[in-house]
Amino acid sequence: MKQIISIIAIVTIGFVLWQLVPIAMPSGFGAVTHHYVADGLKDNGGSNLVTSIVVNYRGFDTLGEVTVLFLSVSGAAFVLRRRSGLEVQEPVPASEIVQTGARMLFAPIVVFGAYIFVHGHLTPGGGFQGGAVIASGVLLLLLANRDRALPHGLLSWVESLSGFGFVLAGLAGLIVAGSFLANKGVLPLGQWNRLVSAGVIPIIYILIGLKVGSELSVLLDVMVHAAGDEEAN
Amino acid sequence: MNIVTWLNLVDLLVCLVVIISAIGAAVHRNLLAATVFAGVVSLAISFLFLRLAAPDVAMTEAAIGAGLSTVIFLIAVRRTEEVEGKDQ
Amino acid sequence: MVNPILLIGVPLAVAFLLPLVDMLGRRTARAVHLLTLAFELFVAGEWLVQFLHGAAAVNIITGGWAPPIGINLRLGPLEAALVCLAALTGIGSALYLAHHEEVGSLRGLVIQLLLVTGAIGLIMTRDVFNTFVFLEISGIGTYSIVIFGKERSALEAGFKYIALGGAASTFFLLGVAFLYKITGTLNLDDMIHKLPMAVVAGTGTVLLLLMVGIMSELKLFPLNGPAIDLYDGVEPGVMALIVGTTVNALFFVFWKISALYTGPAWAAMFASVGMTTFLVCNVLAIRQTRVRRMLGYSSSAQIGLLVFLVPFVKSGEVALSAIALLLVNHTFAKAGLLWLAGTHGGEKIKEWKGAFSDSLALRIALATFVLAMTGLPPFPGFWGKWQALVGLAQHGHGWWIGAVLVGSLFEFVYYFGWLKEALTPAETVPRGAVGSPLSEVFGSLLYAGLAIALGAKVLMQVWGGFKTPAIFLGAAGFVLLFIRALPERFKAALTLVAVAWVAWGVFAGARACPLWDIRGFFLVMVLFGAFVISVAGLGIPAERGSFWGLFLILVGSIIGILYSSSLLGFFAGWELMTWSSYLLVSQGRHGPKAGYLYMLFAAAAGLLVLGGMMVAESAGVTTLAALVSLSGGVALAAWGLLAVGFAVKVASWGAHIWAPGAYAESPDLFTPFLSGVISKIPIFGLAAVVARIAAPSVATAISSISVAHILGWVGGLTAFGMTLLAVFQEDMKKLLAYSSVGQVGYVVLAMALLTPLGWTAALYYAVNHFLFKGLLFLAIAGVIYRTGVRTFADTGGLIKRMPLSFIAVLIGIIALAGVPPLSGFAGKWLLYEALMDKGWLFLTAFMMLASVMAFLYCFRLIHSIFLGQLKDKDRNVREAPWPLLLAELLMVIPILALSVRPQLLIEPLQHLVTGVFGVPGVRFASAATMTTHFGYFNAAAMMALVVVLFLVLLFILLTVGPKPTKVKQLDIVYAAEVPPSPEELQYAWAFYRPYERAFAPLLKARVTAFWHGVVDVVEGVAEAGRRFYTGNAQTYVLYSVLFILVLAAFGLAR
Amino acid sequence: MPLGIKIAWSFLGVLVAIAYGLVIAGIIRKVMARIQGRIGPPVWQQFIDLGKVIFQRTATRHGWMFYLAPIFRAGGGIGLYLLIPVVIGVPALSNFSFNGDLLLVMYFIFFGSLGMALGAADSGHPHSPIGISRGLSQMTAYELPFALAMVALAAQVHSFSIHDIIMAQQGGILHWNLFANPLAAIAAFIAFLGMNMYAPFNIVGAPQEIPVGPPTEYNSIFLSLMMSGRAILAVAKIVLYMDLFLGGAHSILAAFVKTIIIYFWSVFVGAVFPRFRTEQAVRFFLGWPTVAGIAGVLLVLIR
Amino acid sequence: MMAGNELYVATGLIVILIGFATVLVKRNLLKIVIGFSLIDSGTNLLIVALGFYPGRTAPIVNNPDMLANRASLLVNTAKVVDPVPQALVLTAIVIGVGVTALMLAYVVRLYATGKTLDVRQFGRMKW
Repeated sequence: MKQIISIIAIVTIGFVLWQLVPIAMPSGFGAVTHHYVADGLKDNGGSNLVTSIVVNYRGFDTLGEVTVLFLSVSGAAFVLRRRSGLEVQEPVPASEIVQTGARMLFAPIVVFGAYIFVHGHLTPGGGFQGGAVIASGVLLLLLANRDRALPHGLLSWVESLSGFGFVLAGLAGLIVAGSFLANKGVLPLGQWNRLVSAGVIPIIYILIGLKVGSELSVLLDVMVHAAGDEEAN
Repeated sequence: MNIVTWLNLVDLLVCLVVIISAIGAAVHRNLLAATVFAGVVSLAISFLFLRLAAPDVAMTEAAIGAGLSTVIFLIAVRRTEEVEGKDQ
Repeated sequence: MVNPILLIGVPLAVAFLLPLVDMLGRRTARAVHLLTLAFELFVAGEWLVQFLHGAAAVNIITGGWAPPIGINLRLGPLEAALVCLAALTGIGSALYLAHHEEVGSLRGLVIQLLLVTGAIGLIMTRDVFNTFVFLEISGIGTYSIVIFGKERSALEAGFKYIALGGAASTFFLLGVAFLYKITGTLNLDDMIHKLPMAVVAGTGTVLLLLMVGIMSELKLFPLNGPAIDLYDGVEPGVMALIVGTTVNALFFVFWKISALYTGPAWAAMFASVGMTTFLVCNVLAIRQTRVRRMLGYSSSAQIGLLVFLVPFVKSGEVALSAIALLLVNHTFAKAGLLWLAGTHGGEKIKEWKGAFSDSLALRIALATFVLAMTGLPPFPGFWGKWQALVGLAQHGHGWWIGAVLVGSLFEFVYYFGWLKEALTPAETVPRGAVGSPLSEVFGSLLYAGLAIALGAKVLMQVWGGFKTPAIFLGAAGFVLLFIRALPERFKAALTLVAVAWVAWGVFAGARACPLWDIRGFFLVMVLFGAFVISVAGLGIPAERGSFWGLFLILVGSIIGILYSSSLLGFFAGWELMTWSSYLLVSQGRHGPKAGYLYMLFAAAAGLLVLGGMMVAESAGVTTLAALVSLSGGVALAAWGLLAVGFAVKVASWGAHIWAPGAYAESPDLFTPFLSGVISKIPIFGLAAVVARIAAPSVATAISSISVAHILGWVGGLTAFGMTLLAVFQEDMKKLLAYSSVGQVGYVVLAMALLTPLGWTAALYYAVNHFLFKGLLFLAIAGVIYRTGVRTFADTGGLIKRMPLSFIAVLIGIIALAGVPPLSGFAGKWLLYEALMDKGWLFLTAFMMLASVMAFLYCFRLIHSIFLGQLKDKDRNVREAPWPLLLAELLMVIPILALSVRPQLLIEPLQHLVTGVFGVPGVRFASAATMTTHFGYFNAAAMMALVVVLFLVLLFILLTVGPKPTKVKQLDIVYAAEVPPSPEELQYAWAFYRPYERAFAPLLKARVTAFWHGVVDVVEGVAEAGRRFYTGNAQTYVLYSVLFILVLAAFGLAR
Repeated sequence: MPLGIKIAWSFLGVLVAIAYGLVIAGIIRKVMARIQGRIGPPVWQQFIDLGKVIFQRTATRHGWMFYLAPIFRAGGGIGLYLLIPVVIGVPALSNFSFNGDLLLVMYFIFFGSLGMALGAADSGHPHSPIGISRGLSQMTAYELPFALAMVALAAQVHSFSIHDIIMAQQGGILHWNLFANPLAAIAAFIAFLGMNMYAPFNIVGAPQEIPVGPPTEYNSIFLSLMMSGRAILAVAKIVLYMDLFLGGAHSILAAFVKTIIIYFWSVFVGAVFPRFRTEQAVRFFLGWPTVAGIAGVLLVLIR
Repeated sequence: MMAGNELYVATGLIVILIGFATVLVKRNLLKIVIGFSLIDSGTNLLIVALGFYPGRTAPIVNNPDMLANRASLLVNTAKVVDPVPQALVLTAIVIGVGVTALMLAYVVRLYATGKTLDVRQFGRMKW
């Protein structure tokens, strides 16, 4: 009965939402968007406009987003903490090939992830994507070596300091340019399409990458080990 | 038929893949399979993101939506049940 | 000033660093956490002070870009206040949770801090998508922290909450994205500006999605299922944190975003959804047996009320401060209650018996929060509700006011039901704060203190400063509440001094205020009554330490009523009187149960009075004096509501069922005041409030009938019905209770005459009743104090042991019966003359019957206690303590004076009545003979006649015939048998059995059955209604979808 | 008229009224006996009884409240008598009636009963309170028709003054309230039966079952005062009825005739009907007599 | 041929609806989470499609002259798609994975306490 109502409700709401399709049709840019597109390069010196928006114009969102990730990882760890009645998973030893392969692949993967977020202001990709790539390296390690813990101390330091660094970068903007997370006026914007350009954007994006990478790694670790491995504290 | 039309056809096809996989994810009783279907949805969508001139989003969706998310799902499935109960 | 961005930046940085800080030790981490919150409080508080001194709100830009290019935040007075609240609650909860190992862990600390930060972000941000981000922070923070609680319950509740939250954030995100598409901006202010010009087909749907997203976060009906589970399942300290941070912030988000919603359709939607939530949740809360679940429903209801008010505030009809006060009030009280609930640990309401009986501060805090939650003064919610209702009234939203009042009544039902349990002494060792460290209860005490301080501040704006008698006595009482070490008799002496001091001040300044206007008249009665009670308190120690403090507060509140010239001041005093007397009633042995019933009816009376005042406000009337300007339907409605309200408060027939319990079970020391003084305040209300409105007439099928006449019959029925019931009581206090209510019925009847003579009769009768009923209750208090029993079957023959008490009762009942030569007859005489003068013939005869019936219980009272056979167990009973006798003497003297010279009272009344009607009530044919149109009466001559007859006959008795020998107690004519023991000889039980049989048809408890029926219906509705919350996560998500569809069906999706 | 002379006249009036009351009580006993086929006591038997109790050799008492019953009983009767004008136009026989109106009189009727109840209850004898319980119950019951009748009369005359009521009845027998408002009169006269506690409403004293109800423990001078009080109370009530319904009296002779008529009304009823139990009495008075009283008031309202 | 982005918008909507259907109809906790994941994906697709302009390129400036030349910058506004929805979705994806992870953690815990994934077994708190 409830399921029938549900289906009917979903179909009905489908019709309601269908009204929105015309709104979704292409229309001109608004003034704000126009500014982003027209002046994004001038403002921030990075060629990737999305990055400009994510890190500078709407950098505050991104700070929040990093917080969300931090919070949800903390939350998941909290939910899956010790004494939560979960069975400890028996470690299934991975095969020698996987273990060796994992160890060999880990470093290149991390380097690749770092590459992605270092170039975030120039090319597609950035902190999130790079962070995710790093996390996939960690996943590989986890798959290979379930019984051996990750370098928690290191992860913890990276996790904390990168987030703190993000806030510090914001505060630097506040102190130097009078506005939290400001870019213009804090560091020189540099030349177009250079690695070292776009002011603080690459720095922040690197921090984001580290933050996301470490967070996702911890998340994977938490999910895999759950009760077997207590939250850092 | 020019290239644009072809690409449009591909888009249509991918969209169909998205929808079918989504239905698969919704109905398949094997939770591992359903998870994989969900991953396919994400992957196909990340392709669509590319077509929507959103490489950044595409990368993110591929890495996080299709990759990481799926992995977490798989871990969760492994830690619980792999098959949906009969009356569920 | 500190840059407000740091309000978010600093806690974020600290949260990120906390895992590193924790390596230095958990204590350090906790300290850093607390320091951060203190920093927030300091910064926001500093800004708040600036804003209150008129500083403009500040805009904070981020990324170096002014809005709408960049994201901006705003800190204004509202924001600063909310941030302060969030920080304060954060501190309170942090201290509380520090005692709960797990949530006090590192992760717990991080999540707590981020919850506060998320809320601050929600409060300050002016960007729609940024709002979404902070919504997610708050949401995830909540999802994470709620896991702390009872394992499975918290898990279940948390999952449901995530599920609904997931749906909600999808709706919200879709709404934001489409709004961006429509307006081309994400900045809220920009969007508000651009949206009206950019409306396209489907905009309504987009707005609807956004709104449903917010509404389900706000836990409005029907989307509040998971939230209520959360309250139930999650550690209450955590919920307190969420209430103080997220809930407030979400409401503020709603407030900000609602600027996008223009037009009457949306306003109607907000109002309807809010009010539905308020009503439904309050009704459903009634049937809850679990404390925190009940609190959950209450929270939903309160937020519903706030949401309801938003469109009216937007339209300028209701003052913004109304919402602010209500929100602050809710935060204080709800967070405080949750902390207390956690400290106490009782999950079921039943487990709260004797709660915190070892901690005065916590008990005061609990009472404060319950009073604040139910919108009683002086707490902020009261003023907020008043402002809200005034705004609604002035713009013709009468039905909405009615709905608010009905919903509020339900609040009283469940909150005071809970308080009743808490006030009931526990049979076993009570649970409570045994050894709870100060830091755990710090938050509750802080919030209780803030609620009191804030409330008192507003009250003093309304009533005046410490120099006014009302505030002075209230403050003195409040101080006295906390003094535990002093003996009760000493506290009584302090009370005596305080009352005497105020009385001296009042009467010394009497030249300034005409004492013999209606206020002065009641003022004398109140102060005299309070004085007598304090004297009696020197003899009988109060049983509870809070007696005298509450008593002073009560007296202060009554004086506040009398002094008030505005409707608000009057009503504030009225409600203060309600709760302080309620708490005093609850101090009796079975007081909490009786007090609960008392409170319910008093609350209903208060809401009726409030409704009547709102009708007056709707006509622009704000002072008592301006009530005369009312006319037509407004006058009828105001008159009716106020009169019914006052009639309920005097326990008129139909609403009388609260009275016997409240009178009988209240502390013996308090009952004289309850019966003597408090029952007169509604009479003051009739005189000073209702009577100012020209009594309108109601057209009926036959002829139009004055509403005053109806009120007169209510009074008459009360007088008759209560007298009849009093006759059959087996409990001396219950007998006097029914008698009291009946006697006040006469007063109501006489007031309703609205003639000079009628008022003379009413006020004379009121004073007389105050004197003799106070006297009787005092004397009975002495008897109970000495014998320890209250039922007639357990006493008898006490005249031999307590002759002075006997004389007091004798004088009391003769005055009560209205038999010449004592003062009571003048009251009866005036009443009948007035009734006949008005032409209410049937009522005259009816009242004559009722008066004669009073003889039955009068005799019963004195006989069963003092006459007949002295019981063996009472052979060593001593006379009542001398202070009590002194108090009785203080009452006896005026009675005797009035018996000889009723003019002592009548003459001032002549002035008073002339002041009101322009003509005096009676005339004096000679110095001693009163005349009316109908008759005449010379009290002095009559007294002389009686005294002479008495002396002559006594002389005959003593001189004629043989000298009588005194015989022993059992030496009676007993058919030549040896009489059995005194216990068997005393004819005291079921004294009027034949009479009872004769009146059997009238005595069926119809009224009680009626109220039981009402209760059954309400509980039935609540019981059926709460099935709506099936407990299934999917159902709740389905509700959110259906909610959109329903609203779309109402045409909002355009 | 100087107060001293007035007091003297009143004192004389009281003595006469007591004697008259005792005589008619004797008459009623005689008549009742004859109706029941007995010879019955002599008419002056009441005087013999009174003398007997006064000169009893021993007297006993209980507590000090015990004294109150006779005083209140006699005081109530005398006071009531003193507040009612016996013969209009003769100041000496209008007593102290200018100090209070009908309302005062109505309340003074209770004065004696209540006082006696208080004193009697002090004796500790269970029969006293039982009798009081019955008496008070009955008192409230007849009060309703009585009050209705009084209200009707007062409304009719627009005064509670007994003088005004008498004056309004002058000018012929049809102006008597007995005929001017027969419904109120019916109510009042039925109430009268209960008020005097004559048969069939005499369960209070309840001869045969309980020795003598409230006065059970009394003897000697106590009892004699009570008997006197009872006698004058009866007379006072009859005089009141005469004033209210039979147009008062302009001479002592008229007063004598009219009071005898009223008295025999109650004797006649008492001889015909069996005694009511308390609850029956209560129900009875709240039934048709009340309806009659209401109708009497309506009659006034319609006029 | 459709010239706009209806296809993507429609696909996004349908995925959202399928996700909702899963959440409402399926009783398996994991399936419900999968449903939410589908809703997220659909929403993201929908939002990116909102900012799509057929025929335009990704919002990346690939001509250095633009810095100097205001006019060509303005031309650029007609060449690239709207970057804002992309930025929003970037954020939304990360938030989505966070929420999903938390939900899964809940599911794992619920399973540990109840040894079942049937959502009906977790409705003991009600009314």
